[in-house]
Amino acid sequence: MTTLKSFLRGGAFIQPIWIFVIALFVFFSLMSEYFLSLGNINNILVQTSTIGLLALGMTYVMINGNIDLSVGATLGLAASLAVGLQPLGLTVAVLASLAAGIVIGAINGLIVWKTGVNAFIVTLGAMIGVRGLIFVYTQEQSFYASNFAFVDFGASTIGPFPVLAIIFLACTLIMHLVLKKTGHGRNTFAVGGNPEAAMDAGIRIGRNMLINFIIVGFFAALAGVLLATQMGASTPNLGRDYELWTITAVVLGGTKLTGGHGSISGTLGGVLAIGILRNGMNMMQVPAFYVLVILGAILITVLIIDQRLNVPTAKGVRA
Amino acid sequence: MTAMTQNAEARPVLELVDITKRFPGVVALNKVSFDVRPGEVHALLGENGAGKSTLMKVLAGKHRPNGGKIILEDEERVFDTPKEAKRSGIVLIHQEQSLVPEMSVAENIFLGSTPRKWGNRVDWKRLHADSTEILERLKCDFSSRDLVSSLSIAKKQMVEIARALVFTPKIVVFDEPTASLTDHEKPVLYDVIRNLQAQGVGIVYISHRMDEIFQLSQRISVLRDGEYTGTVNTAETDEESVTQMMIGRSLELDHASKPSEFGGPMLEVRGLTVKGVCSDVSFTVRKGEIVGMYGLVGAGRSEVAETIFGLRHYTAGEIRLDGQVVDFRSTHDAVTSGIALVPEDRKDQGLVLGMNCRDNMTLAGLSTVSSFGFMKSRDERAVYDRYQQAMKIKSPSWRQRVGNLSGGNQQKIVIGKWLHTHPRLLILDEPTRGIDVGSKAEIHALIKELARSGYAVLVISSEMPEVLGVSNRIIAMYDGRVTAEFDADNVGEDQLVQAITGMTGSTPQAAGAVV
Amino acid sequence: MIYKTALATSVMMLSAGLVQAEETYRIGITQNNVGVDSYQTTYESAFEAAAAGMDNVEVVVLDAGGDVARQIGQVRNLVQQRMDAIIIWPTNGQAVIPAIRQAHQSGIPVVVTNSKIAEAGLDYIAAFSGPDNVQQGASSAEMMCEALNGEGQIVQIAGQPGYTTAMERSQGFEDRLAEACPGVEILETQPADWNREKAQRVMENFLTKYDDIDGVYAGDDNMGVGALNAAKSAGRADEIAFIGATNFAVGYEAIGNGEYYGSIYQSPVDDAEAALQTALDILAGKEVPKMNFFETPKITADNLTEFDKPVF
Amino acid sequence: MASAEDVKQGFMLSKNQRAGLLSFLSAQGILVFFLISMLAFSLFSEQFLSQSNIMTVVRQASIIGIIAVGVTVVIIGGNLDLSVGSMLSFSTVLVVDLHDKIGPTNAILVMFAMTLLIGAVNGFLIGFMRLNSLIVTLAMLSAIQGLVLIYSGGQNVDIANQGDTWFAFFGRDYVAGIAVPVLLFGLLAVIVQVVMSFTGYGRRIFAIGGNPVAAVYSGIRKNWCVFSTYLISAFCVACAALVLGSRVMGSQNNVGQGYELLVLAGIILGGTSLLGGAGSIWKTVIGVLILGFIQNGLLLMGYPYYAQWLVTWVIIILAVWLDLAYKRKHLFTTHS
Repeated sequence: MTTLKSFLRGGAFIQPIWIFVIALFVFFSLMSEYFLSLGNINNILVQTSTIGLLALGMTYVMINGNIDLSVGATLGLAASLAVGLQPLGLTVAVLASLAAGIVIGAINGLIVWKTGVNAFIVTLGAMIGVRGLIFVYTQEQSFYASNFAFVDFGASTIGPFPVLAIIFLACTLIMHLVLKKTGHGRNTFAVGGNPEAAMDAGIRIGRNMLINFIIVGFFAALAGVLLATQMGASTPNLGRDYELWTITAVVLGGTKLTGGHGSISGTLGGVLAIGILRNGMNMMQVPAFYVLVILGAILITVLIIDQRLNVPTAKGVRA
Repeated sequence: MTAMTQNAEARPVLELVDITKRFPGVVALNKVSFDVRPGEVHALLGENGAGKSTLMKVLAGKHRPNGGKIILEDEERVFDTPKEAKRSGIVLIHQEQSLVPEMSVAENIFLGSTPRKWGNRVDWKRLHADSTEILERLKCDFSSRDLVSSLSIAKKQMVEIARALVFTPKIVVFDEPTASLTDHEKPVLYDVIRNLQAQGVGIVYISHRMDEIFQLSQRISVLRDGEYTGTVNTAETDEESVTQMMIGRSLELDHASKPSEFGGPMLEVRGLTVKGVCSDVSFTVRKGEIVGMYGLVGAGRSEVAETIFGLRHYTAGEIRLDGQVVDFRSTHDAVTSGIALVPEDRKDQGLVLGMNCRDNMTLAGLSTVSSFGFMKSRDERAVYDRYQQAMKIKSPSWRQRVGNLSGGNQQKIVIGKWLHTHPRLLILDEPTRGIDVGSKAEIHALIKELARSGYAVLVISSEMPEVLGVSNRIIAMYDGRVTAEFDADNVGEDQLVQAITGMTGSTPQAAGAVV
Repeated sequence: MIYKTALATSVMMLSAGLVQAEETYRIGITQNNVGVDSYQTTYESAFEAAAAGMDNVEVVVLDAGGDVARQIGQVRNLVQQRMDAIIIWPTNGQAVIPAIRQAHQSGIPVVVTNSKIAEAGLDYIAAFSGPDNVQQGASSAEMMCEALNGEGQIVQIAGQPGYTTAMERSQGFEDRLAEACPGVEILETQPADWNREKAQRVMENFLTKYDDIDGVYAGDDNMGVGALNAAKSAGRADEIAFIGATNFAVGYEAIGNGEYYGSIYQSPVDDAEAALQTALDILAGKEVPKMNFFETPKITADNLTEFDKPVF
Repeated sequence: MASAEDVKQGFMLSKNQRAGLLSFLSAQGILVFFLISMLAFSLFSEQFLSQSNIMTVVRQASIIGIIAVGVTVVIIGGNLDLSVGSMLSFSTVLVVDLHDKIGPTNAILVMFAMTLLIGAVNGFLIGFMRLNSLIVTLAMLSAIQGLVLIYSGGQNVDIANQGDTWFAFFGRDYVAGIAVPVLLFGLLAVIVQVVMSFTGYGRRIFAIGGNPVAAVYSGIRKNWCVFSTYLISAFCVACAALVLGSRVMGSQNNVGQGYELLVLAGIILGGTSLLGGAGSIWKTVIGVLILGFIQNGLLLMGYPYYAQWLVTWVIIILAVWLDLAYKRKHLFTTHS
């Protein structure tokens, strides 16, 4: 029992969420004949790439002890710009939308850093406000990309693998390495784990948080651009509620809301778990209404399991 | 004690001249001067709030002074950040744990100055090699790859010290380094300090513990209310005169006598076992008696108290309160049955820092100051006034946020909170940790006074003078077990040390207690 | 409950597998946002009922929950499951085009239902089946003109911004009104996202802002009834003509009571059956026109009895 | 570097003469802001300050306000409740659907019971299981929305004879010239404010929000107290559902979607800290009203409805920032 617990708990070589991902994978493979195929796996990867990219940045911000609720709105703005600015040329449009993401990330980060206002509040404001910016820019309209090259990119493949999935996995790998291996990544843990100590050690915690907000803004914009290439269009409401699913995925992946703890590999597991669940339940024709209930129930269950596994570290006091 | 007198006349490596620091509405430091010679331990004393920590924060670059000079090796310096101070050789070892729990020992040691390779990548090989080298110098028995969250408090303290050695330090400031160490662990720290001394490092040592100061330091400087009151050579002074410098009056030492009339047993613990925490713990506290529980941090003392207080499940054994078997499911049950616990950690467990004095004071006994659920504010005020006067709590008003009070006054609020519930059993866990000598004596006197008036009192402490000074009987704990029980007035220090370090064959009673 | 559903589904799929031997058509549909209003829900059940009534059809019914990205994913999933035909109720008339194009390229015919997609996508669909929303807007404009005798000030409560149906109805209404009834002026237009409560709030604001409102055009009856509620509480319902679209049961009753001037009768059952039939016709190799509009007549107190009360 | 310090010193609000005014502004800052913005809008639109307009805005704000009263209690206790939007959908659909089936009285009773049951699930998971409230209520947001849809089968629900049911009282009637929703909002706000300020229960909630560990070590039954805050929150949602259902006499399944954010925005704007242990109901009332009047004022001035979102962005951050800046006596943080 204890060995099982420590096996499940120990991030030594496998995280609990991956056990869940594997279990889901096996379950759906048995339940649906269409589930286990290269095409479907590619589908899952492409479909999860949007939330996945958001979750990469979100993981950094959450390890920092912050949160970003504005990712969905930023994604929507980037998508609108990427399509709406295409008359100026594809490169301009894409660069401008990535820049918009970076700017919004920087604004959030600067406000959090300089004013000391809680990131939840800052980004809640941005979530509402950036959506307003989208409506101001688009005048409530959907935009359509006349250039099919844009769309073809979204649908293109390298070998048997869709480009979008490859981009997502490559970004995941890079973000994993940055978090594990670089000074910035390690400082991110230090800032979230003990900001006071990090500050004393000369780590510029404000700058560290700013960079991470810029990162999450960039990835939100990238996700927006890539989503736009899948649609060849953008809608002003794009990305609504995505922040909720992103946070859910990151938490499923074992990142703590209190900061100082988390990993990209766990986040990848969390994102895939949600993606596989959605895809598998589609395949099994579970009615959409039940999907919502099941997703909610699973999230709570994982939370309970996680807590049970971690009880010993909480000193066992009924506080 | 090792004579470093050859350095006594050496030029100071560091001089602070006329340092002034103002915070909005307060002058925290007023023209304070202070110097440290190489190879010297210079103790810095003062009551809480006297400005010691502020002075050290100015030195370490955390605060910028409003006036005065910092001269390091004959050169005037301005430190804008702690990192700059550190790079110049000034290191502050914090009172609070300033480690990042989810990172390895090595990463914590090199926090903010991790060796890098190209591309901002961490050079793990060098990081661990350098860390291991430092840990070896400190004779640490843990690996640089261990997670800090898995270490004991004492080991964490060693990591903090290891961090000081990353840059060849010229000045090391120890701020209450032994507050969370037990008597057993202190000698290791003392060795480290003497080692640093031998290398010519200047040490600033802040502590409330006179014994340590007289054991370690060559000179003593005293601050009072942000003012510098003087420096003396340790060899030429004694505790009483230093105390007088600190509080500006002679201290009413704790001459109150211990209680001597006991009633029947109030608390009887028999064979108490909590999985992974303690096993087969048995002891009794009688009415009117003060029982000291002595042991190392981690010996399970606080955990026993928490179990009695309904904070933990126990797997075997029995707790009787005034003869009745009790098994509390919550602290609420414990409180209504007449148990009070003054917890170990004042700020985290004892007080709601954002609340005012009065509200904290009545928090455990809200039902006594309300009718039909509504608070009777006049009664609340009366409760506050009563204990404020009885315990001489220094606070401008009941509206003052508790977080703004000094440690001693905070602790009195916590004690007042429990007295107000009129408990039958009062448990105090480290009641004087981090409290200045003046308040400490007052609290000791108060404890005795309470016992005399009939309370059964259990005092948990890792300070030997405290358990010897206040208790009638002493229960020694080691590794989750009671190893011995002593009459406090007839026990040798060596016996106590043996009992809490698990050395066998200490006393006949001990042999009997260990099953 | 969940377990049962899973079991039932697998049993269903198993039996479907057996029937597949005798030329079954497998048709996948991805809907816009079932559950957001009754029309879509009724559509879904009507669609399922219609399919269940035919023994050579097996359907996979999906719901995009209003999210464009999820709908695109669902189209891909349907392509992945090698459907014989895909029916899509677009969450957005433009954003779904690439997904439709992909289905088209993999040789699966796509039928767009209820809400049109943009010009650029028409090449990739086999057919559209649904109401003519521009025509509906125009009809509403004619009713408004009639109700106000060509003179007055009105407000418009539109559907969800960016949604094709909302835009087409608005456009049809505004164009026809300007043409047929220059004496009627639109004071202001605000969206209420097909939401009755929101429409009620929007109308309350209109009522405080404008002392003189003669008519309200709402993008559907759900919103129209919300506006009616607001006007009733303000005691101004009598002086205002309410005209909606997509006749709901509450709207039908309100017309009966004389509180509501008129609406457009649009049956989700017709809508669903037409879509399925169009898909089947295509699969059967019949010649099908690109645009298949089903009848959506005006409904007012005069011809109320000719229509059944909507079930939603 | 020295000059940077001087700049910071310049922002220090330490002058005695200014202190009195500033401490007033800090304590009542949000009220002052409220009055100023009212004044500003009234300059641009003559209808803004008309009695009927004010009544309309307050009535519209009352649904969000009623929920915000409950959520404020949860937040003071140191937790969050994001599930109120879905819960509102659930309760409204339930009461409207049951109205014709089992009569208004029974419908209301069942609806309150079911809503409190959901609140109890939240409270159990967060109070007794001690799970993180943000994630639990996020999961419940999704799960409850699913439950609504399963319950109604995705159909809108309606009350058939809107004219002759006393159920109309809650959303449509007036007592002494004041709309019932507004009265209900006011009544709940006053009662909860009194409970929070003057009872032992309120004191316990503040203590738990301020320092949960110390509260437990003081013998407070934290589990039960946290549990109870979610019942209060659910009760308020049920009251809001009563108003909403009665007002519309029908309901869509997603009627409460997004309410959780508006509620949070109002609470934050009012100045209740998300960290717990501080805050008040009347601040929340002001915060909610500000949001309502800004929306209304901007619309009256002819701006599109999304203009309010941009304004909300700015004022939420400004409000919290200035409050913080006052407390730490510096406009900006000093760390790098």
